Amino acid sequence: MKIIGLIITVVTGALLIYAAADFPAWSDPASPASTYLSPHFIEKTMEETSVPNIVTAVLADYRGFDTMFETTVIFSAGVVCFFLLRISRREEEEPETRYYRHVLTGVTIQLKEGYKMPPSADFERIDAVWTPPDLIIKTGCRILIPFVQLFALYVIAHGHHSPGGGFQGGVILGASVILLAISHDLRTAVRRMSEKLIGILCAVGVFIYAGTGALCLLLKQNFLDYSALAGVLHVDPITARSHGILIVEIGVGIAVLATMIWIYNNISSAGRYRQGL
Amino acid sequence: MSEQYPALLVIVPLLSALVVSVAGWVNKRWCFPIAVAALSVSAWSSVGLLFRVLNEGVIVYKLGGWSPPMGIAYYIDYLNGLVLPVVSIVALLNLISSKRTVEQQFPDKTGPFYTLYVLMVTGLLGIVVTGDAFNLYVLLEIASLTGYGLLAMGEERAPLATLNYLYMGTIGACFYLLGIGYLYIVTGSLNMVDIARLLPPLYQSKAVLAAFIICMVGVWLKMAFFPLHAWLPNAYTFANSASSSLIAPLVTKVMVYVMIRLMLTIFTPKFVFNTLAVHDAVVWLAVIAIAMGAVLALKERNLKKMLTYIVVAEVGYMVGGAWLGNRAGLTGAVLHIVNDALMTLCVFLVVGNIVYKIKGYAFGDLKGLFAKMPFTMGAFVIGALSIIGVPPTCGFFSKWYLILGAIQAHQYGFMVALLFSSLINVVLFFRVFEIGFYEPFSDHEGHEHHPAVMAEAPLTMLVPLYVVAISLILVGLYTGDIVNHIVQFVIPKGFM
Amino acid sequence: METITSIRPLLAVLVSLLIIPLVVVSSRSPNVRETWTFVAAVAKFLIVLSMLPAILRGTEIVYTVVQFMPGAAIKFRVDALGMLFALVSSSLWIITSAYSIGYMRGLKEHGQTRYFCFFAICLSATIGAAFSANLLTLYLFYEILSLATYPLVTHHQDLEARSSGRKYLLYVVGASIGLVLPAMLICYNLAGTLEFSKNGILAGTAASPSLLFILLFMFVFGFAKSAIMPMHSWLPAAMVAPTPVSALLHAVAVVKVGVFSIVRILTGVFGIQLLSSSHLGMAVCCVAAFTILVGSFIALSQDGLKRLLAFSTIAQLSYIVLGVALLSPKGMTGGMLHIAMHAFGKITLFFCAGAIFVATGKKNISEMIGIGRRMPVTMAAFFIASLSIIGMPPCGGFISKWYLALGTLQAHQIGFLVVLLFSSLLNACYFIPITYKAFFCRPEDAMFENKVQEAPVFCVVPLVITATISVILLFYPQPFLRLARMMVQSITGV
Amino acid sequence: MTDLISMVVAKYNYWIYITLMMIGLYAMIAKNNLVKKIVGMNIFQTAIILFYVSIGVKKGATIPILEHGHGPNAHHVVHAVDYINPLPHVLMLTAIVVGVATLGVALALAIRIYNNYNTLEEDEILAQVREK
Repeated sequence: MKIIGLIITVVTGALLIYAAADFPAWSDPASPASTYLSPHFIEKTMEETSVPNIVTAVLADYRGFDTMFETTVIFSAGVVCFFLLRISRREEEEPETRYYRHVLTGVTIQLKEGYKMPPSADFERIDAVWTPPDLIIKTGCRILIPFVQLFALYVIAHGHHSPGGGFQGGVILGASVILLAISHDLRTAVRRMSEKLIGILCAVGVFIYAGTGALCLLLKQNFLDYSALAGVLHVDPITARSHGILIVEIGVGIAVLATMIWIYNNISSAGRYRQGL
Repeated sequence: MSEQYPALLVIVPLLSALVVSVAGWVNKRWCFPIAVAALSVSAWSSVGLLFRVLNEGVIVYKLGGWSPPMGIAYYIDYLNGLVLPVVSIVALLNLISSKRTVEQQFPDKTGPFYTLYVLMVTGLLGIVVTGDAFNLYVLLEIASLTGYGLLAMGEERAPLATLNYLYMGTIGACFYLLGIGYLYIVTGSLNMVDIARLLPPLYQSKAVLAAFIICMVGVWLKMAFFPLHAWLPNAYTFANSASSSLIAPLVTKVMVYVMIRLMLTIFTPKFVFNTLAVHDAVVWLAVIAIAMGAVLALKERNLKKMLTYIVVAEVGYMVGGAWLGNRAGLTGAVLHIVNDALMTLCVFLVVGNIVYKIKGYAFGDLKGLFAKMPFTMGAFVIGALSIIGVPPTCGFFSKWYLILGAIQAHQYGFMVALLFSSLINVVLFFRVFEIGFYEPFSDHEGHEHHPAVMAEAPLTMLVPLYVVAISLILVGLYTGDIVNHIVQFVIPKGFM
Repeated sequence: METITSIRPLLAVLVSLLIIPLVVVSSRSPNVRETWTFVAAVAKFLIVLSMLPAILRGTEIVYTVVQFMPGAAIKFRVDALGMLFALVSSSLWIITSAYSIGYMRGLKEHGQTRYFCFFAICLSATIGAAFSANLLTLYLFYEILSLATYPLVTHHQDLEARSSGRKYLLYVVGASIGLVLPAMLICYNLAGTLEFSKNGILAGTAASPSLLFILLFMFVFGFAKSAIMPMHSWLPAAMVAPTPVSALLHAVAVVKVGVFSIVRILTGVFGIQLLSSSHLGMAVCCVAAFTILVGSFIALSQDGLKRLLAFSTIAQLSYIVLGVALLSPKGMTGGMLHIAMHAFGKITLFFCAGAIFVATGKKNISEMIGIGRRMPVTMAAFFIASLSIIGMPPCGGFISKWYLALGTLQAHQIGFLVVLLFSSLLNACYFIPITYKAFFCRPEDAMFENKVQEAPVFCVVPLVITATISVILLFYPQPFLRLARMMVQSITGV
Repeated sequence: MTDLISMVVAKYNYWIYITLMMIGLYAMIAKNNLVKKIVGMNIFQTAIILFYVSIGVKKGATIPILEHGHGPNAHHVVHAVDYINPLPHVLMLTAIVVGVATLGVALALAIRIYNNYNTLEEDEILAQVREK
């Protein structure tokens, strides 16, 4: 296999190197890629969409259709991970002994099979492999998480004027929740954002994007033609495009946030939603 | 409404997939009806589009209102006008048929299953309808990712087979992406029509040559063209039957469509057949693909795996036909996309029915099947005859064009390969028929028969199966119309 | 030539397909089921018959179902030869249906519904082949017939049936896909059409003689149903089928479709001009003559009655090919006429073999000594039919042999005349002893000492009818002779 | 010689991406461990991202975000030469996302495989499959 791999690699590499001879040199301003479409984007974006960040404008408007499917890719990855890994309650074997921890005192009690815990807010369910989170990490993260989230919102909202946007912001938001799961445990994170909520949020995020597009369609324009929203938003068509971009960026943010957490939850616990692989 | 068909075609299933996903959390019983409704709208739009293409010619739909090459546009011409209804109708029929199987195999995960199913169909439809080379890549990834998810839910070996598919599929898709990058670097455009307009002065460029080779290899990986087929048989065999009967008929065929699109629209036949002149070599590769597919299928003692090798051989048919470089060959290849999708669906639906009732698909499980499931096996016979290429089923007519193309191109090796594979198919299918028909053997006189208990699949599985089986014959009978009104316009003027 | 467009050819093909659902639905009440078969058979015969006057007037009936591409369509054209063949097979289906009832019920066979369904499909395909106007349609019905016969051949569903079924498929389907299909496409590529024409579609194309030679033999061997050696060995193997199947399909429908296809190829695709100028006709004659002699010799050594009949059929089929390939008007007339004459004779023989099996369970000739005492009617019919096959008066076979012999003289091929006469002698050698022993030898089997005890009436009546027809055909060979002459006249102009 | 060197230097971005890509491809084909293959796959994808992004670079240009897009100075003329090509960035955002999604699915599959066979070495798994 190694020899085959080597041969394939060398042949492919040779082909690619051979082709590179006809490429324009690096950072050549006169290359076709830089002279054919990009000048239009750079010079006309402001007029046509009123968004100074050209990448955002191209991403969410000129090529907004790509981006919608990009969000769908993320969404489908989330669904696939859930579909493949999640062990349904019916199949899941409950461990013979379960552990509950009194939150305030830290006293852990063990329940044998057949016994039940009366519902109580004072006790939390923990896993057999549970170790108490380190106090410094726990507290540090608790302090950090709100700021991380605030920054994420800024990244989403300020995508029009600076590097950022729905994907970046969504990932940071998702990371904040994943940080919680790492610094505490998975059960804590899931208590904050339940599985059902995440699953629905994923779909809702993509739905905001695609739904905005479909709304344009209902308003007698082509799909994703945000200028159709001008009538609804009471602005001129150019500004409507800018607003439309913001709306879909929010959708992207929600979808990415939820999917990141969903994938993490499923993969880190192999679908059991318990601590430890 | 009809001017929005191109958008509805893709958007309705996408939105519905999201709704299905939410419904999976709220009330599972809504998932199936929503999915069926969504795919019905798709099927309706695709048929509507086909008729619009027939009346008006090429349709351009600008997404976001941006005109190409700035924005993304959909181009619907005769080629994808023909393939779209096939994809959407095959998916719809299989969806209806899959209801019982899904409930049987993963009762808790019907929500995510239907979500992935509808998303996959969205991806496939998007691949076919799009006119933007990069958009095609994104949709290809949607179709692939959801496909991995669907295929991996199966027997014990399914995840490993799917992971291998994922490696291969990712390499394939990345090669395609790289090829598009090469085209972008020399032309600056991503729109297929625009690239084709900019390319002719660059035909001698090494970068264009490399782009073509890389794109082709990528697409061949995805369609399991021999010798890049190794991932396909296991991935399709071990998957659950509802998924394999969606993916086996459609994915390879859609990738063949992409190949033809690359050859005809982006690179143009002038480049492919005149500047490059490697088509003889590719046809010989197809010959080997067909022969190996047939021989490997002969080795299998397992119905589903045998069928997957037939899929590999059929890919060879289409690639070979497209690369023959003449009108008849290309007509055969395009026609075979339609026909092969239908006949593969037919035989895989049969396998689905068998698995649903018998819980197995090895040859040993098929004993006495003609008595147990006469209707399923009846449809199987029709599907098998079509794959063998017996008139008046549709398989005969695409084979007719392919062989005619081979004769006109003086590629007698390809002709012999087609005939050889037909003969092997006779052996393959009659071997299955024999097991279903004779075993368990009756006594010498053949009069004493244990009364076999009929255990036929439910009606929701039989009706779609028979729709497909009958369509095999109808498509065969109307081949003349399909060719005269649609396929002949696919082929560029001036093409031999 | 005048042509009429009419849907009747299509109706004639479809009528037996349409009753299949009815047969399936009424599978629980056999009498109703068999009534449907009769209805279809009679309807089919009447439809065919209704076209006869027009054909005799010299017109042709044409109907195009679908056109795929220029020159290739599913299209029917009823001409004299097709009419001749359709008349023979549709009339014999009625008789065979009656016989089937007697045979299948007499033996309490399983799967009778399946049996009648596939029988109906076979007849549709046969009529379709008879009426096809081009090679594509002919191929289509040829293939359908091959596949629809398979469940009938393997009706018993045991090991023996399976191996015979394999052999049958290998020869018949294998040859048609492997040889006929490419040959047909090469023809289409050369001529641009597949429509049979009077002068042959390959005449005037740029095909080289060696290509023509290859094509011709791809067709002759590819239509393996005609059982020309070396493609013959499926036919004896297929005798495991129930006797009515052997009778109608392996004496009339299936094998005659093979021969009929070869006749169409010779006359409609190559054309006699091309065949005689390139001496290809002679090559076919030699192959046919070889088959006639070898087939007859092998038949001499057979003990199984049905196997004997099978080898006899192999030889007789080649008479037809020989007659047509002689390319002389009389020879062609004789060949075409032999389609009808042999059909009535051979089906009687098979009916007799089946009747003996139903009544006594005997399959081998050596066990049938003295059987004439128990089954006089059957054996009398057997005698008459064997006379017809040998080609002796007072039976119809005499006429066709007479024409064939004249044909060899007309073509100045004395060698083939010798072959014909010698093979008739061989025919006599293997048929006459059977009858002789049946009537005039002392039975070895005690069972034949009893008084007359024939097979069920449904078995006996059909064989009496066909035997009678065999005799009548000598004195009144119309309309078959007239049809054959019309066909020959339209091809050769003589 | 100097030509060759100048050509090599002028196009060094391509050499880097080709090298990276081939490392990834080799790992995917030759490695035995399923997760190492996944790592190779990621290197492979990243190489392509590098390739695309390097297309967008333009000498003397800055990131494609217009300064003073709104406000008092908004109506100055924008020159295309001042900003790098935004399109490859957009495309690569998509490719990154696809890469992440593929990675997620691949890991999910690897976990399923590990649950079934208790190993991620391909030859060991195949040996187990053959035993059955």
